[in-house]
Amino acid sequence: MEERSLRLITTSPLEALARTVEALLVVASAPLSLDDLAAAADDDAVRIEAALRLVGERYSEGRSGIVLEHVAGGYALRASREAARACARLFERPVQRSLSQAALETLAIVAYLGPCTRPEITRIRGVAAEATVANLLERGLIAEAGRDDGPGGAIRYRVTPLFERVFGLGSLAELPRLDDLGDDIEQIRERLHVVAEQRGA
Amino acid sequence: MEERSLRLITTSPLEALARTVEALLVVASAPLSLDDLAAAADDDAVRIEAALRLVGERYSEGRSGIVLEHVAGGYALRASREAARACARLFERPVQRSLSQAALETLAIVAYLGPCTRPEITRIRGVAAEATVANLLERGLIAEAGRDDGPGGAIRYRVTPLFERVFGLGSLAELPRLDDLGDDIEQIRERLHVVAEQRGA
Amino acid sequence: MRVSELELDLEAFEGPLDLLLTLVLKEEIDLVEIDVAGIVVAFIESMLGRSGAEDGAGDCDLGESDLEACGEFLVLVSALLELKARLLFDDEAAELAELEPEEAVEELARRLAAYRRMKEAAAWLTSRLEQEQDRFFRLGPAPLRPSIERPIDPHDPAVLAAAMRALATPPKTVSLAHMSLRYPPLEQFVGRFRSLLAKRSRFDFESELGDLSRVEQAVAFLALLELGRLGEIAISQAAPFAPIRVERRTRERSPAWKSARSA
Repeated sequence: MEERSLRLITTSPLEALARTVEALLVVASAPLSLDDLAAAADDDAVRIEAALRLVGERYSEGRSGIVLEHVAGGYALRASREAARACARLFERPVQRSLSQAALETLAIVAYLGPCTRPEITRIRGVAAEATVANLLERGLIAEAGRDDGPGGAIRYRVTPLFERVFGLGSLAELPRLDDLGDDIEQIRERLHVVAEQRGA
Repeated sequence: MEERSLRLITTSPLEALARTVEALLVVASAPLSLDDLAAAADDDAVRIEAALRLVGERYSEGRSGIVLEHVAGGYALRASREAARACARLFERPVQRSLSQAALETLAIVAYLGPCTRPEITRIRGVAAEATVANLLERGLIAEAGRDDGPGGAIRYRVTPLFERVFGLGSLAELPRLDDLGDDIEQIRERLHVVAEQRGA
Repeated sequence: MRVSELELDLEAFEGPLDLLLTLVLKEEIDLVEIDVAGIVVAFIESMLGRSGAEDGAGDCDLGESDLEACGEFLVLVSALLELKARLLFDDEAAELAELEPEEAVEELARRLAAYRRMKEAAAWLTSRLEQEQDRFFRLGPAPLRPSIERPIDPHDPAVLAAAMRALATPPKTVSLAHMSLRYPPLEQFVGRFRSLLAKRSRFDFESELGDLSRVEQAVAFLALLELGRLGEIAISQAAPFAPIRVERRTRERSPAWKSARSA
């Protein structure tokens, strides 16, 4: 029960250090090494290790829903195994099974115009495309397809087989026709750019 | 030391629920609402609230490096203020001080009037809003919320849960009432009227 | 001194400040032609002149009444500047032009109020941000979170086609983006179209584009809008994507306001 008595001495510097380590771990989005923790807490590694032992006792399976884990890259907090099912429900919950307007427009551009870069998507939609492209990549609806004009060019994106499944398409040739917008893809592309510039500021 | 005795009764259902809530909060990427928590924990909201009170006692300023906060319409864990200096050495602040006056005014407009379009923002501020909106999008403080009047219209924007979180707002209702702002407005109006009347309309 | 009686001698207007404001609000004088900096200079000169006359010295200590005058002047001149900035937006000018002077005053006051409130809200956000500087939280996903697989509902491919058509639809109103434009000068095209219209009463916009780059085309289009705003041309289009017809409009532009007093 050593850690219990330590908890009572709230003025103990080690206890304060343990709280600092907890705080650092809850903010981190990747495991933190001993060096990271020592540098941030402005304390030496030996004391950090002692503080980590305190934290590890407090945040352990069965005692807490938050568990300290020592992994390859260092230390990180995770959910307890006891709560695994609840966590699975949290993430499996269909947050958004449908696609946002931003996602649909971006997908349409990539599907119809063929592999294109983020700057081009940005230009046509008139709004920064980082978040939308990242989201579609994460959901597996688009994938990287080389770079524009050799090395150093912007990454190009294409739609994936998952995209075809979601939209019930045997192939991209089955996309609804856009004859009203132009004779071929290049003409449509040109027109989108013109309209985008009109939309301007 | 009530919380200590509770910790020892590890079989207490409420205590187990509190651990589940802790686990959910430590893996979540955004604040979780009471409903989110109830759905994931597969329990009812009243018991979740009771469990949250337990968690809140345990994770509070001065007691722990991890603090439970009610923010952006939900619950989330953050680092204790006491550990802010250590955190600042390792992590970037969620939003650096560097938000420009233009960015803050645009945020205010979107927070109060959103979802609203870039032309609407431009209209109120009297200055082109393109760069500012792009910057706020990139920082994740605003997000797209469809297009005005359906397809072809201007993109609409709303503030994000991150905005509420960065500004420490439980909800947008915590923003000051617009009626309470700008008390010199009547003065301007009166003067304009006086000027117009002096020369006869 | 009374600010409203401040005598102005500007290029486009001569007379007291309150008359200028009235005329501006009644849309009888184009604010775009008014040199607001000139008004400020006139005010400062008059203040300096007064303080010099009163105590015989060149220093300019402000008395209480002068301070009040300064305050009033600031309110009025900022209202003017605000209005002028807003008039650069075509649609707003059109809206204001339809209003009665009393309504215009009310509209201006309303807009100023809306902006003022947002400024205050921004100030509130600033102080809030200041207070919250020591609240740190995780921005990315949790390091050891369960891997996720988010299912997506089936979608009709028709929505993709609809999205493309919407993106190919020109916007309804085009804002005059010349404020932040870094392209070939608008004046170049304004001049070109003016000389064209001196020879012909109408032309099709497309036929004048020739081999211009897209950016130049956009600027040419803005020049067209500028001429439209100035009332020199009428622009028409039979249908979306039909040729844009440009016609010379004969209109007696009111001569620059020189003798306001006699009016």
